[in-house]
Amino acid sequence: MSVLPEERLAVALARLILDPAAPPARHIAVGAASPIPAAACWLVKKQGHPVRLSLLHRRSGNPFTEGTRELFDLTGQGRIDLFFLGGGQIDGQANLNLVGTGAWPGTGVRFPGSFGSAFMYFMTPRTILFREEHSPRVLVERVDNISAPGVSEPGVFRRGTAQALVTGKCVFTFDPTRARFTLAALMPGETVESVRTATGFGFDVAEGVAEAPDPSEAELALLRGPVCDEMVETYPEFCARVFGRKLAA
Amino acid sequence: MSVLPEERLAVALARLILDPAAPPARHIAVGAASPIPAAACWLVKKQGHPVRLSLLHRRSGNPFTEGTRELFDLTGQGRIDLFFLGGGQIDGQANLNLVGTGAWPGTGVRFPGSFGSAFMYFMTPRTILFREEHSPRVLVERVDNISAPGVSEPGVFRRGTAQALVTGKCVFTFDPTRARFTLAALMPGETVESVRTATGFGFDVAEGVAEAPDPSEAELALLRGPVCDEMVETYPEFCARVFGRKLAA
Amino acid sequence: MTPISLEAMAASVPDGALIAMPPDNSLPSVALAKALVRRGARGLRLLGVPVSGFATDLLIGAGCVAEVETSAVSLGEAGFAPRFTAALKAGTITVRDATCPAIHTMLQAAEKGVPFMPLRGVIGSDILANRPDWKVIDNPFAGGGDPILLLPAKQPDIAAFHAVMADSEGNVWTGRRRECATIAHASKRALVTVERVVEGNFLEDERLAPGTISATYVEAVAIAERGARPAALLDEYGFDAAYVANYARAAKTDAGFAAWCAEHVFASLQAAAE
Amino acid sequence: MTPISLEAMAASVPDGALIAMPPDNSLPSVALAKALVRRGARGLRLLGVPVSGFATDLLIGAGCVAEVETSAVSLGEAGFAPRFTAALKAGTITVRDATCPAIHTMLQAAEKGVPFMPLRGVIGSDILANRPDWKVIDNPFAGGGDPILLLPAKQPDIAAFHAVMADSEGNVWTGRRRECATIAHASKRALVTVERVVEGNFLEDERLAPGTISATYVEAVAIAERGARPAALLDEYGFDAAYVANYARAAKTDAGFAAWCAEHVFASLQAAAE
Repeated sequence: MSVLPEERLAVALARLILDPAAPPARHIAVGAASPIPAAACWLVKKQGHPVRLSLLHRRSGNPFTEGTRELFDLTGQGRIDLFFLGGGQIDGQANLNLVGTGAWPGTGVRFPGSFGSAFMYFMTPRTILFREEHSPRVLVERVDNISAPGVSEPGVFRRGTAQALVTGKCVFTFDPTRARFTLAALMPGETVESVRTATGFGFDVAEGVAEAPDPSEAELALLRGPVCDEMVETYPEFCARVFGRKLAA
Repeated sequence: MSVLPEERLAVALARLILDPAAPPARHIAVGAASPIPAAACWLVKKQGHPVRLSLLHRRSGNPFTEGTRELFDLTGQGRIDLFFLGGGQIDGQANLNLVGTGAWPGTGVRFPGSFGSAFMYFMTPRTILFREEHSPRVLVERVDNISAPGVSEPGVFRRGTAQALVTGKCVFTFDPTRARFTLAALMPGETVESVRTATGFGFDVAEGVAEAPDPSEAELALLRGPVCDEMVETYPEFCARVFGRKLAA
Repeated sequence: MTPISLEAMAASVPDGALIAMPPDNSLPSVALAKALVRRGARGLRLLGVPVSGFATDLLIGAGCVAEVETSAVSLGEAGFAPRFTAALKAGTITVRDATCPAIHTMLQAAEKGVPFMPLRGVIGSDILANRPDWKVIDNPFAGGGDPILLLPAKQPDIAAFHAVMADSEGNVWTGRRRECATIAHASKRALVTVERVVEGNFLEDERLAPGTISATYVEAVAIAERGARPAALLDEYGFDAAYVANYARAAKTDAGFAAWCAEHVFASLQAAAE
Repeated sequence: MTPISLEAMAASVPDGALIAMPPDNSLPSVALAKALVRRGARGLRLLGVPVSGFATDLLIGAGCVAEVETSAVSLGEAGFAPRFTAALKAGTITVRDATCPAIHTMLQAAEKGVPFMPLRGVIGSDILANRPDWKVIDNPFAGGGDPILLLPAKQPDIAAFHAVMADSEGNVWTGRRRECATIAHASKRALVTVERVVEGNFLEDERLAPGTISATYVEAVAIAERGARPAALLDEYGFDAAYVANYARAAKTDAGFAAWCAEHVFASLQAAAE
């Protein structure tokens, strides 16, 4: 059975969510326009793990009744265990740039903006960074502008930072004490060297780094069935493209 | 036609609300257990003045949808122009004690507590103090405990303070720059001397102080008719006692 | 969502817990307060949001309470709260006086996960003089000479209130009494009694969602019909003034209070056990 | 309450006003934005609560905007906001970047009438480095060495959003989108477009009250059917992705944007006038 890259990424994310070495993920929030992280979360839930999902921008069943403020309050209270962030640029210290390249506020290429990243990255015990494009343009030595810093000075209140960075080419884990990524697993067809060429920042390589295990039959069956069922209303285009599912008219 | 003291007090309060020398009262909030101030506000409204009334604890038509917090937020925003406060003790500098006599927190006679007075008294441009009982026990030289101060040090943010103090015996106006009350009008049967005897604090006497004018026929007709109509659900006992009105079962 | 029994809910409240409770005009769970009296809770610290009423007086009278933080304790039209007043006089409880918006503010700070929030007013009040945990700073946004009060965040151990209904997902509907939502958000655990449990998911219904508190915040639900009584419950039932007046008369004395409890707190359990 | 016309509402917005607007997932009044384009508004300062979408891009493209304060400007699935991006490049607008909870916090400070409120996080971000109006202090409740951000209160001149309905008293119903209530509370004036006006008083109805914004905060109501379009309106109508995608394609160029406006902003008025 052929496995699509999106499915492989969703499975890689799901395995990181379930990493037993990380603090528990009882409540995960997923932002808008994040179908692959959303699929990963639904996969974890459909595997039977007790997890609460707050899917922002879901039209029906939006979990909030205080408007968009509630996500941030909920996170401030310490009730959100895991969040996903991306970035127009991500650097080797896990700094995120969602603002733009060039001088502030993005006089080169302007990205949409920082959203809640400058808060969520501090206040969530675990953040999984996710960016499909893996290129020296995105993964840079040093971001032009910091929307949200990967590490903070001692004394600055911070509950967590990046657990890992997942791209179309690999999985990096992040060590905040050293402010440095480690290449932990490769996507099919990639090598340490191909990743190094595509990455603007320096990183360590885990001992015995290898290809991430393929998604299992069970994982794929869940993704293509019950996970897709849950996602098709919110992400019709994604479900059509990846799972070949059409939303009933 | 005989006029009940409660009617006289409501009319006195209504006239203070309409005092053209005071800042405009476009939005008035009235607390729980305040039937006479509530009657005064309804009288002003039924006289055709454009005023918005927020009657706390009114069961139907409670104006708030953020719970009890909204009154204080509304006041913080500067949207409440006038509020009523009382006190177990009120002193000559318009300090209010709603906590109790004796040592903190009221080891002599304990009153219910300060409610929102320590905020409302500062943040409302006008406060009308109201206490039916006029005795040296209530109107004291110096309150035992200050729930809310009548005047503040320069620099302390404050939008207003007491406009007047209305009791069963008289109307005092308050001058915050001198932190002193002036006897402005007498209830029937009272004299400057009878007020002085009943008052624990020193006060000035307005030139030509006299009895407050009787309620007019029009004022009484409004009180006993449309004002009572509005109040009977919230204050059934008061309306029965003062206006002889019974709530339909 | 499976409701638990009222007695199980009361049993889950440890002695010494800091419990936030709305007053008589804002959906108190009098049913849970009575169950706490029955279980013989001790050392509770009660937070009135922002004032305290019938349930607080009852818990104090039954000896369940070590401390009350509130902006007032009152039975409304029925007058002063007799057991509160007696306990304060006897020195058997500690009273920490506040002012209404300060309590809302301390809970909102906890709701937002910030260590403090400012509030205007209060300066010059003896409330402030008796609150060493409150601080006045010079407003950093003014040019200087603008003192302003900062209040610390307060996170209750338990939020306790009575909702109209719960749904299959454990969401509860409190309608416009949204201070209950703030209490739930700010507290570690929310314990909610309800009139009834209904099928479905309030969050999927645009008409019900605005008055709903998400199950995220709700640890347990127990069914307690007329569980706010004598307090009113929105348009479900009104305030029972006669019940409170009767209590106020009885609770003037220790003996009268004990007799009232025997009839109104313990008898119902006895009846259920028989 | 007598509704005013959409054009009269737009006329009441002075050039240079600071207007708070919710984004595409939270009841924007796209109808009012189009009316502001028609009236030729200039120098507007837009506040995205907490981000900005279609209406902001439209107003920028039409030259109505001097400044945008927001946490992001995006057309969602349809990609980057083309007129925002072009104006930023051309230097015709000032952009003040924030982060979502900071905007909520600045409005909540105005809602409570306090000069500032704290927020965790943000320290070390270049957002902070570019906000001289934001301040970091040492948390007075910690023992020292706990820096925390303070944000100033922000009071918009105008809150603009689209509600489902208004009632006879001028109350408006926005359901669960309660950030609209915060915007209304924080702003000097709220201008609200609605699908319809219905008889009665929502505040008297316990089912409607929780999603209602009181007329106290609402200066004017105008009827604008499908006034949020292309944004969704709760369960009334869905997001019109094709409309936004079409806009995003057209607005890539000045000429394309002008043609789009001629058809979608000005034609309706012309049709009405004929």
